[in-house]
Amino acid sequence: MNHFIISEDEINIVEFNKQFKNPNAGAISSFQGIVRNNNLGKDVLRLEYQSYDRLAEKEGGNIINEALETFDIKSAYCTHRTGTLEIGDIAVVVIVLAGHRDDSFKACRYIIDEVKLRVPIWKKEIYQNGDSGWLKGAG
Amino acid sequence: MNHFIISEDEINIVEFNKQFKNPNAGAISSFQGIVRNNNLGKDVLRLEYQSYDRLAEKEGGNIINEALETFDIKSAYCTHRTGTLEIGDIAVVVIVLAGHRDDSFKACRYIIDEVKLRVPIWKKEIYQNGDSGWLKGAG
Amino acid sequence: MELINIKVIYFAVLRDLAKKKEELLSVDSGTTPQSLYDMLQEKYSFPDQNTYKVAINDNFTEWNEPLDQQDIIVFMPPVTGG
Amino acid sequence: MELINIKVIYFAVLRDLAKKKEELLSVDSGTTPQSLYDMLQEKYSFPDQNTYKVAINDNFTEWNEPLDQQDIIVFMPPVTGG
Repeated sequence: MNHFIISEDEINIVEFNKQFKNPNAGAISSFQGIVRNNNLGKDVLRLEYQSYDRLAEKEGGNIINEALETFDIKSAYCTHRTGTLEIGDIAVVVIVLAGHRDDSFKACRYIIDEVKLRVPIWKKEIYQNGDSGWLKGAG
Repeated sequence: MNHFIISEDEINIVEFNKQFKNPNAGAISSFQGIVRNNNLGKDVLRLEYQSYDRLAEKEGGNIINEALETFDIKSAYCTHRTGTLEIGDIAVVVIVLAGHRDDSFKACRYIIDEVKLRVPIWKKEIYQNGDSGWLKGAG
Repeated sequence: MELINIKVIYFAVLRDLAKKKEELLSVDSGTTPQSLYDMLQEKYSFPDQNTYKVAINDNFTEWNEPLDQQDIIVFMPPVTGG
Repeated sequence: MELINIKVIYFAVLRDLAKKKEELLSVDSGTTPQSLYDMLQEKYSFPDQNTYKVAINDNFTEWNEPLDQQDIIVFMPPVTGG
């Protein structure tokens, strides 16, 4: 099982959670990135995500493996949506199982930070006023 | 609505998540504390939590309010179980909604750390070998 | 000396040692949580309370706070929730 | 000079400007991602690529790496996922 997945399908946080059970895990940290109705002062209608799927899953998998090597965790998973997303939709979810909370928090934060920096996914915002544009990114 | 709740009922993470929707929130951080099958080298069969309910909900509410004052977040919630819990059961869940991820992570961590330090709840471990005992705590 | 009626509620190890959830007591009006604990420690072999906290009527309080009529007292071992 | 056949896949702003998802090109065998991008920039009015990354055959690579026959090239604007 690849622990980093690009998917066009809606992320069902319930089903996503159910997959991950481990009787050794005392701590589960998770993060959800949600489509907001505003960004940089503009009213957002919806988003469109494009992904370079093959390299995205490879680089995402690298990030998961780095987290497993760096932190004392049992397992980690990340799924990122592509396609058209509406306000309130989950764009990305990270879940980390660990024995204790400190490493679960640190690994979860590491994964989402690195995903946003390194994984080739791009976001276009479609605004209420009809405009749209690809975000510029940190570069 | 009190945002810190003591409950004898099983925590349904799905229903818990559903309650919290906010079109301004782009980031949701959550933490679940799960009953592990081991602690300090002993095989744990189940746990029993006791709570001084009234003071626990008051102090838990203080912690939520501190998080709301300290971090740039939209809302925060915490529920803690009491009674008998089996391996894999959720003992405590924290969920924080924020505009951006940095404050959602920091507030989530703050809440679980303070709950574990300050809220009058006590945990008894019942071991596979028939022994049991109240944990000593950090004090 | 005047007597006051108070209630003590027990949790965790204290409940196990006292073998009850709570009890009503009549104590001297000058009683503090500290002197009350000392008395109960002797009665039930409670542990030392160096690391304990105490509440009166659902508020954290000091160990030398004088108790009043009808007060509800709770002694709290270090918490272990989460 | 020998010609090689390559494929370029476009994403995000580059896809919008090129008005296509991908295309097959025949280029000189000495072509690098840099010289290819310069050519495409002129053709499609692409932005400067100072902050861009480039991949050949699904691996991040350098801008001066010579291209080979059948290579698949992807130019990547700064990523904005999450």
